[in-house]
Amino acid sequence: MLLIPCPWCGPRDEVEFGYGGQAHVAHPADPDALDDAAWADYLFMRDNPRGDFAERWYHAAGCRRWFNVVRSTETHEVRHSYPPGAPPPRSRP
Amino acid sequence: MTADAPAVAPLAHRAADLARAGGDGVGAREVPFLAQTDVRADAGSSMPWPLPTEPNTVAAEGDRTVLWLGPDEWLVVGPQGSGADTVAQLQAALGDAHASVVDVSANRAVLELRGPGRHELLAQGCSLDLHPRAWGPGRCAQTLLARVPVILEERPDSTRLYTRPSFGDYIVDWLLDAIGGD
Amino acid sequence: MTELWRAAEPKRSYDVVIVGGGGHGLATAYYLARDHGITDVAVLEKGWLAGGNMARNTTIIRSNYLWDESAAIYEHSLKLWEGLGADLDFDIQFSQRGVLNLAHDLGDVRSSLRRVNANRLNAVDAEWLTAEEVADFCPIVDVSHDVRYPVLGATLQRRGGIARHDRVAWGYARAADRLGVDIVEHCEVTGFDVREGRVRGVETTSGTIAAGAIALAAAGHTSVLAARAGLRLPLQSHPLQALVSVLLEPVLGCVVMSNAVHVYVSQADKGELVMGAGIDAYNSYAQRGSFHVIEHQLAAAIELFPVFRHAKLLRTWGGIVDVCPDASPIIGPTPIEGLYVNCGWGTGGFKATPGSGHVYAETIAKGAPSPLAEPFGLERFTTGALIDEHGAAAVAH
Amino acid sequence: MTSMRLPQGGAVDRDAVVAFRFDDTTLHGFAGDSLASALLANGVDVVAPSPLLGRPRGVMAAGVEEPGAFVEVTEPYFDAIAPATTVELVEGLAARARAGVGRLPMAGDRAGPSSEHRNVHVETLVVGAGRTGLRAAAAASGGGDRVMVVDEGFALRADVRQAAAALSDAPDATVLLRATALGVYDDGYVVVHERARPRERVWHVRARRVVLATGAHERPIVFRDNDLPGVMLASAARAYVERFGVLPGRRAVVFTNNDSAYGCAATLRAAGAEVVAIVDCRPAASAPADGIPVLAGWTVTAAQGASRVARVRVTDGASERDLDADLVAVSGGWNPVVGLWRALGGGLRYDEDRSCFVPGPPGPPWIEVVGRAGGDVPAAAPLWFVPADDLSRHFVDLQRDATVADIAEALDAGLRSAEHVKRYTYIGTSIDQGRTSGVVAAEVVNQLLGSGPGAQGPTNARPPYTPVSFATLAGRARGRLFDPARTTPIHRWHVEHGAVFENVGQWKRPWYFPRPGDDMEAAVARECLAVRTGAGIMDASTLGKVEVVGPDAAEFLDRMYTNKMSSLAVGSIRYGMMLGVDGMVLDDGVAMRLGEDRFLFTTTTGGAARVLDHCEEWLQTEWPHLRAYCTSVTEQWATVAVAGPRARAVLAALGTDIDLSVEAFPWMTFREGNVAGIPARVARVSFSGELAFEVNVAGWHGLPLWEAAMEAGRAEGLTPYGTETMHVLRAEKGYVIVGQDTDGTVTPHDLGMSWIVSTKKGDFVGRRSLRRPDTARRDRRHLVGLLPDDPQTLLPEGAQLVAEEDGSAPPVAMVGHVTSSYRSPSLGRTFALALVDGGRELTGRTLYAPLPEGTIAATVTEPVFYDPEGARRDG
Repeated sequence: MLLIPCPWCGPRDEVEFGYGGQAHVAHPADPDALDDAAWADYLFMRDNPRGDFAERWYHAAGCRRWFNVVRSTETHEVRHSYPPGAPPPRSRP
Repeated sequence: MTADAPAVAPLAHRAADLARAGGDGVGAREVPFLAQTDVRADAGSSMPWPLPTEPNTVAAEGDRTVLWLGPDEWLVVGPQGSGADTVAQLQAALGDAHASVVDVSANRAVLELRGPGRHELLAQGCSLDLHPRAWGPGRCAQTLLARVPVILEERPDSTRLYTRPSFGDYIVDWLLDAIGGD
Repeated sequence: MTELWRAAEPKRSYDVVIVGGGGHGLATAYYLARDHGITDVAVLEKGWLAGGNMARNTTIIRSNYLWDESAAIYEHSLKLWEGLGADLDFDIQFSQRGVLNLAHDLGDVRSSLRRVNANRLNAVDAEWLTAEEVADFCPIVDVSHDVRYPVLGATLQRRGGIARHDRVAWGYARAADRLGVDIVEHCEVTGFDVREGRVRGVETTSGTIAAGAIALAAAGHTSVLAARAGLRLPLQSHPLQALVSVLLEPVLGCVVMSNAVHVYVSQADKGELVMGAGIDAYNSYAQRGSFHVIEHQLAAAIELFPVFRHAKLLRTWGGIVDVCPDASPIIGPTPIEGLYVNCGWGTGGFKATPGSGHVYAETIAKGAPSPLAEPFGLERFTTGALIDEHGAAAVAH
Repeated sequence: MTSMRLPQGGAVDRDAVVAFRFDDTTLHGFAGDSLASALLANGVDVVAPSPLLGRPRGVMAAGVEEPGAFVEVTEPYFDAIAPATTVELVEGLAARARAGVGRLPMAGDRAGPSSEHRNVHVETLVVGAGRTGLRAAAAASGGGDRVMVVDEGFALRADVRQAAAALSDAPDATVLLRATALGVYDDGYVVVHERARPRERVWHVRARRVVLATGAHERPIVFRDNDLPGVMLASAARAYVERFGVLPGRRAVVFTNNDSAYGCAATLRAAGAEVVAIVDCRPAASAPADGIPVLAGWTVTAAQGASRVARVRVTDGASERDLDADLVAVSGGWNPVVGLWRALGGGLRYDEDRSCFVPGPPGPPWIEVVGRAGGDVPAAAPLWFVPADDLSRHFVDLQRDATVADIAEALDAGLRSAEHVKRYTYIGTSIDQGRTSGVVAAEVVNQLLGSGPGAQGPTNARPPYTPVSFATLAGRARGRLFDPARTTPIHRWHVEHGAVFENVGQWKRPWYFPRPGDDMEAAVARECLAVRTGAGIMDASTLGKVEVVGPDAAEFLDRMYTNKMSSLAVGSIRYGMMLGVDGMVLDDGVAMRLGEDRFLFTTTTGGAARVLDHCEEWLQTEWPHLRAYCTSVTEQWATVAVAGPRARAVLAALGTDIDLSVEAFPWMTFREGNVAGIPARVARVSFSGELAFEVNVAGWHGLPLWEAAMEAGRAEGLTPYGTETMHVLRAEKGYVIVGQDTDGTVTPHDLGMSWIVSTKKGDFVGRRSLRRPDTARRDRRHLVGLLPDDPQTLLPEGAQLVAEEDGSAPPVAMVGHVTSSYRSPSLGRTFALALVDGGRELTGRTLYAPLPEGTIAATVTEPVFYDPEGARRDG
């Protein structure tokens, strides 16, 4: 049971959250400008690193806010938690 | 709700069960027909009541209690029949500000747990830290109880549990089983 | 007694280097050698042979998938399973005890019948059982109506079953070794030599190895490897947990799966109940998941099988599964000439082992997708011609 | 059987005699005994046969590491299989031998062990209530931490009782006995199993810091017939004397590679046993033997005897001697208990002096491993097994009857990894997960491969630390608490009136309302005709409802729906469809414009949560600048649909201040007013094609409204109908059900609903995906109607379709499948909806559904079967 730090509600059990996969994948401003390959890239291609990963979580059973977390996919250690729109923090807190 | 229109509280049919299950350091009963208003607005907006800005806390003034539900969301709880007045006051105060005021009085059933054992009881299905070090009057939280989304509101000598009426029977069954009164 | 496989030292160069010494990699090597005369092959395994998902899966074998493309490759695999013991001259303890997929609501029933009818027309054996027939076939399933998710019926594939995963890997390793394939354990691929859009070799913890073709068969680690070759793939790696009970006298003679309550279970010949559930939600390479998944799975198991209430949990563990957006695998060439991928099997990899290895070997040998592999190419993500097994509510395991 | 109970000593309560049954013999022990100590006290040597070879096995250990003495407990509770060493002796206990394999009772209590789960938060959790653990706990408690100490034993050791008592008096400090830490998980999450009776407890502990003071397990040295009853771990022999006042044997040989066993020898002698010799494999045995003969540099090569040790053969390599003895107390050194540490990737390193694996980096910073678990164990010589020509009775894992010879065979087979050897021999896979065999097996491998001690470590023990029943871990999530059944405010009326229910997601919905004598077909036919010819009433409260408020609410909905919502007039309603970003149909419903900046839209019953999350995701992560808020009002409103040509009359009879005339209240508009004295929002939407009013009232008014309607509608024959009738009626009109006629691979164009995909407005979710080559194909699967050639034959839903009647010999290409199929009382025949390749071009063509019971022919039609011109919607 991971402990996910909601920027607003604080650390809560994983089961309160929805998982949103890779963070910072913006919907293209002008989808029509993308060819099929580029559009497929937006739809399906996601980073899948072993190590630190900026990912989205949704506090579904709490404050219903989406937010971002930097978490190691190797150790599950959470390094940062920050609101959507904010850039991914560089260094460890 | 309008006074004259016939209404049935969501958990009225379980009142006897809940009464029977009392004792053992815990008692539970439904608090029916509370007026509940969901407010969405910027934290800075002008309001007829002080809105708690610290997450998961409650502000009370007169017979209105305001629960923090999110950085831009609150639940204003008042006595039966006060909903229309709450909506009117909020809309007046908010004026043209971008905000959302929605009457959700019937959207959640409310149970009140009393007795010293109530936090241990909840701890059987809720993963929040309900120890006095972390929890007490004036706090609220949206979380899960067993498999159901709930709002917990801690009051001086009771805990209020808000849940969707459709989950009411499950929550009551769960409470009765946990209390051992079933 | 002769050894199962030689402990080979890697040569400097091979016709084909297979990255990943799991079931798929070993099967690929075997069929390259047996069917295509390509024996100058190395299988590179970073740890001990078949120590990844091959050692961690619940060994369920079936081919009753909905879509034609899936049914075709899994049925091809099942046919190979049926002859595999003799083919490898090695007892893989393959037991065709039947696989039940339970339906718990009207939507389940609809999609189950749709799948059964599709299977029959694809020459895949499939039957629809009523709740009563389910009780006859598997008496310990609770088919009473007063439960939260009553059993309304089930699909049955009698040819489905289980096999002994370790022996499958060892059987392929032994047979490939006999045909001249080098099986190299404790040799990790750390990089790829890619020049002018063509892959020419791999960097490993045992030095550089040149290769005419390089075939990835690394399951959950595929993304990490592909990235080292500068290749992006539509994959996400998740924990998939499984568990076994203590040894028990026989109670369950078939495989039972339930999507609605997320359980699949069989009883191994030794006596332990072998169970799996859905994947954990988050990305991970940690080979461990969260315990609430196990608790929910056991609760669900007892709802289906009240007799399991006294069964005791012995061991839980996690593997790393690589999942595609459409829950179907990717098999075929890549934009990098000479580099092939076989990945994205998600939770369904074990049952596909022979079929996957067979079509992958053909694809590598011909340098072009085999007919059965063709629909599973990377292009489908661009055209939109996905093979959406979970969208169509087929069982993903 | 002679009593081996000592006249005094031990921590048992000699005033509390406990009667128990073992294999149908009634025996007696004391409170404080384990079943194992009680059996030993009663002179029971053989507890159970071995699993594969049927060899006699006795008690070898005193704790969870016991590899041989397995029992099934039948009274006063049921336990399928457990080592006798972990079973607390309680009055009325009944147990029988098990050969390492459990048996599940087919009859008996349905419930099984009942357990409750509890969440608890502490700053410090200590696993192990030994001296080290309690010291760490006291320090943490003194520092103000909330502290929990858990220990698997049922009694504290005498020397720590005071410390434990003192701790228990501290604020927020708990010491739990019979409490096993099953596993340590990420972020300080520890699952603890407390064997409380009658109701077991599973603690979900969230700790900031975890201290593992789990001690060490003694391991044996392997020699010929080392599984004979009477061969016992030295520490266990000592424990039986000191903790239980039981003498495990009268003539003992102590066999050791380390000093710790000397204490055992002294204890045995003090208790009155003759210690024949201490056989110490180390040439220069150092420890004081206190007059006990020490054979330094000697080893035990074999135990001899039928069902119990009678003689022990020893050798110094040159000569051999046989010693009369009934007990071999053996110590092969100590293994720190590190399973919980390893589960989170904790590292191990080999300690040359102690000949064992001790915890070392890496590992999570919040876990400390202390005391013997941390590696503070006696030095030991690296002797794992006593060499012999025949190793086939040198038992490494008693639970698998696996020997050194089996390991040698695995290596002969070319296997070199301890993991492969484990999988070849099954060593370490049984109930103790290799507590006595894991390290020995690994070192036997190292020795036989000549790779040196510690070259390969033991295979991983996995959680749980000790086996626990499924029911215990399921906790309360059983029966009706397994998963919530959601019900509407009107549910109880449906129950009282005999509704048959359908599960829709978590919801219980009335499927149909049979009258006495009705089967489903009759009930549905009656309900359908009622709606088509009179009036029907349905509980539509389960539909998801979301209120969207803000200046940009219209713009937001334009981006979420395929069609335009911003052009909707206040007071009007529009059907809408949402797509996933992949262009596939996600959900559908209607949107009402309540005000310039206020909408309410509905979702499918199963889609409510998914759609709201979908909206919040786009709003919060993609368009935070849009000024719109979404609020779920699904259960604020109970929705009662009154449908049929007489619906207007029913509403009038109910009493309302709303003008119901077509002119004042046109189709796809809504009005607010009172219905039956209840404030209501009434919508003129229809999912049946008939005149219909959806009356929305606050949830708590739902039941009164429904009952009033049934009363007022009696004259009109108002008939309650369920989801099946609703499905038939909508299918007659060709209205799709998302999730039944779609499956996540279907676009609006496939459904023949291109009209709902706006080409004039800007971008919306999923639009670009519709242009992908495969998604834009003209010959994709289209929704069509099907009329079976025999109007009484019902096509099964899920039937696959082929083009040629004789083309049904598999494998054969399928051209589509049936998504919905019903008998229509209005049409007097059967009909179906299907998805068919290029189906819109095939109108009039005959397709075939090959089924086990025969092939059904059907003709492709337009997917609208009833009132295509929509003449009936105004009544």
